[in-house]
Amino acid sequence: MIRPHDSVIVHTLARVFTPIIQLFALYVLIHGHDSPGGGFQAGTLFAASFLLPIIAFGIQGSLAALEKRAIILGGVGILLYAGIGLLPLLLGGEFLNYGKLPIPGMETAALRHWGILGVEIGVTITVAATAVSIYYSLRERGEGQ
Amino acid sequence: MADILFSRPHFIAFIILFLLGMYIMVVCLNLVKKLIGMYIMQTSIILFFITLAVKADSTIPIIMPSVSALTPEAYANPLPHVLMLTAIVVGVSTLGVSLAMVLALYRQYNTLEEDQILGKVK
Amino acid sequence: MTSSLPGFLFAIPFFAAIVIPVVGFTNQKLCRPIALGALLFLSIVSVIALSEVVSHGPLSHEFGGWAPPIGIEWVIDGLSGLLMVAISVVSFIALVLAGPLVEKELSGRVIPFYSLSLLLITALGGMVLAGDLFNLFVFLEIGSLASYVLVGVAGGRSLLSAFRYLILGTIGASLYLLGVGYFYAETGTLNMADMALRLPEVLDSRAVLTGLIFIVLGLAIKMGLFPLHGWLPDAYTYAPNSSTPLLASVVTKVPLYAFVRIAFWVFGIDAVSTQIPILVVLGWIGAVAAIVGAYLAIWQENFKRMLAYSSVSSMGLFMLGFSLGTETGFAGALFYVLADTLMKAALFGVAGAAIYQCGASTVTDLAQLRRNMPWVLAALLVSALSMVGIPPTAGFFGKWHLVVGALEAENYFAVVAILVSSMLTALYFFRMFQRMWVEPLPKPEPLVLETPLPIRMGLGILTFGIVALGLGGDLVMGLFFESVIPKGF
Amino acid sequence: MTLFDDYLLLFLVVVMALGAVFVRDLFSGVLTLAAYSFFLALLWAGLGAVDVAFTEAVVGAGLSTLFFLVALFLTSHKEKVRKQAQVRIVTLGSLGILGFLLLFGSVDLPVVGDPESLPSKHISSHYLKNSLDETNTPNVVTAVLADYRGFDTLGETTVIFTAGIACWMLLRRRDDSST
Repeated sequence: MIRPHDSVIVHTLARVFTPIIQLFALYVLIHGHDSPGGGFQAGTLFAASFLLPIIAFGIQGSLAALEKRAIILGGVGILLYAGIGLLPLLLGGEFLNYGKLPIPGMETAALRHWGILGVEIGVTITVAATAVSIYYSLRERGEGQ
Repeated sequence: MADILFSRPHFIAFIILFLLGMYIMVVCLNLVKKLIGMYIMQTSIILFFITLAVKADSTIPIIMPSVSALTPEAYANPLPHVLMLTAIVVGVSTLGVSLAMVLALYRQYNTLEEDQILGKVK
Repeated sequence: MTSSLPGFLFAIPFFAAIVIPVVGFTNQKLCRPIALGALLFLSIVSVIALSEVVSHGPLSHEFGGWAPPIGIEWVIDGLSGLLMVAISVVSFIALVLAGPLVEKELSGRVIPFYSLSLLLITALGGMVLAGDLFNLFVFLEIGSLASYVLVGVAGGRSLLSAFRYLILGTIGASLYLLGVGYFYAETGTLNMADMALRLPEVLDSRAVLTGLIFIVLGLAIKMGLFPLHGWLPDAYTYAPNSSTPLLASVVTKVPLYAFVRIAFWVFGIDAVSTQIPILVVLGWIGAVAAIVGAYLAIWQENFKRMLAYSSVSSMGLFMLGFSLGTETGFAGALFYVLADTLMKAALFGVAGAAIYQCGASTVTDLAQLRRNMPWVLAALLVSALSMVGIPPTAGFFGKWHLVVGALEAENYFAVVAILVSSMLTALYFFRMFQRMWVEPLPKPEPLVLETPLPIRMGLGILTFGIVALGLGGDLVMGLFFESVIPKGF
Repeated sequence: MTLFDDYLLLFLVVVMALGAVFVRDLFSGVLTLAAYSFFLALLWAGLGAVDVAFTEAVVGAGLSTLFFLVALFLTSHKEKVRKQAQVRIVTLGSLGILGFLLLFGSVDLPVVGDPESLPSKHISSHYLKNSLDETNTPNVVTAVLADYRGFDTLGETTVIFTAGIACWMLLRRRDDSST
């Protein structure tokens, strides 16, 4: 049985750490091109920043609204990824060929650079949302016992 | 053969972890223990792949734009790293699904031991 | 345009699978039309792709626009095109058939059911078309995760068998991945075509031998080959009736295909039959599996369990046929794979319909079918005759070519194994019919109505397919010899 | 990274794995497993696989441990004590054969750290030489992950999504939102 913790220390730390983790996750995502990191790591960190208040304060308020929508958000992330892939296919290129994305005024390498960022964002959304969704699924009904 | 093996500590560790994980998965009757074994087995394969990527006297595969003459020998092989990123994520997904099954089983049979569940089924 | 066909073969079921949960939350009724529409579309595109391949040769799609050894490619040639058609058509029918069963068994979980089924089909298509060993692993995992859950969703006993399936399946996938690692260490590539060029140089390396053994072991677990079939009977018996037609018809065939692809295309017939004689070993295992599976099926009281053991036996027959080392044997095994896909879908569909309509799960209970369900009974009759191998059904044609192939290879042990397993199969199906007609019906007779239209339609198409495949067997065989069978026998 | 560090970390990793397996209390086992993951992450950072190390630290040691802990919180964390686990000869025999095969195959594997070995030369050198020009991305792992082998990554993201749907199907209440 998982109950929200009523210690002041836990609550304060959770409040302080949540934005810091999110900031770090954003850094990891955007700097995936130059340093270790990328979509998966950033997504997991984002998931951690959502799970921390959920564990500390329990599921209430805006977090409860997330509960059933999380998996949809996961679908949206993967649709972003696959959509970036599908666009070149429909334009006569290959699936996931970012070099053929229809953005004018950019050379292939730059297009690929931005394509990578786009799919990493998709991965981040999916990983974060799905991790939260799995957590919700795992603790579901356990509370009623 | 023996001296070849002792020059490869990573490989010996890989074999130990792989067999240990598989042994626990097959023999242990506690469902969560089985999953601990599964985790160890999956990570041991990552160890195998990562040692394939090592090059002596090399650095991490991040190439600074300032580098002029690029020698591939100076950087670790990135391909196994990529494959193992995938394998880690696949591993955690499998773990999530299997824990969901364990929880569902626990709700119905109130135990984590495979033999007790089998006893309650019949 | 044609070279982008593989890309569409991926995109169609994939997008449908993702869209279903997103759309399903607003309107749950849309799930089934989206799923069926996507599968119908997929079937049409895969038929177009197959005809394109037959007339113009193999197609390759380079994902990301990177040429093969650098990037990932998907290849449609005769064999993968054919399998893709079989998977998409049979899974379409299986989902049509599953409709009323899902409503009854899994109400409230309709959205994830259709989404997971489509993810499973995407993954199966990916495994068939992938021209890259690691890409194949990724799709193997997607498909496995989806099928574990489709087995376990009924709860209770099915959950436990799904958990065991998961444990064994993960061992299988890990062994496969390890084998890929050994190949990569020896050749430096993951692309199948590239690897086929580089393997002959290192064929005597012990690492390649080990890698091949691991890959075969891993895939054998996934396909339920005899000594490693432990997960299969329980999984098929207790899985919900909505998912068994899909699971039993295609899920084990695709790892078999992956094995055939690696053995005959990446290694080459010469390598696997003489230099690393793994085909000889697998031939023996297949023969034993065919006989033992059929023998065990005789003793099963539960209808689905009997069919599960019959799947074990069929898998042995396929393995035996592929490892004969003759063109006819290969073609016969492949034909029997296609026939078995249809037959297993039909038989598990019948089992599902029987449980759905009158709760008949044992062989004896099936007697109730003869009261008011002529359609289901006809489907059962035809597919059972095909399993036994009575002309003019597809099963007869497949077994006939298997025997001819074995005779060509002068492998008389294989001939005996095929005949014995067929006789055992005849034994359990005729025993079933005898029970069905001899046992008195329970009185007062329960009111049993004919099954809903989607089930009847699905079973009808499958039955028609079994007979048509048998009658048109020569045509299909001609296609095989022309553009499917690997060169070099 | 000296060889000594490698030996030390490998030793610690194996000890942690043994500890995670043989501890009776499942909580302790799972926490030991998290430590095992962290040592693995250190090992991989030492071997030059920084991205894998990062992922192992957040996904392996973080997310997996969290899932394990949630599951244990909601179930029981005591493993039933048995006098003697039943070990069949077949199991031990097949594991022995497997171990023998691994050793047997390892002899012909390329030497660890050999820059001339095939996996280090054939296609991977193309990535190292060209990724900066072709994709503007200094981190070669990111370039390979999201572009050269981007399709694998799409598959991998799909694996996670599949797991999410799967858990939902297995555990959520049946009334979902059939609005």
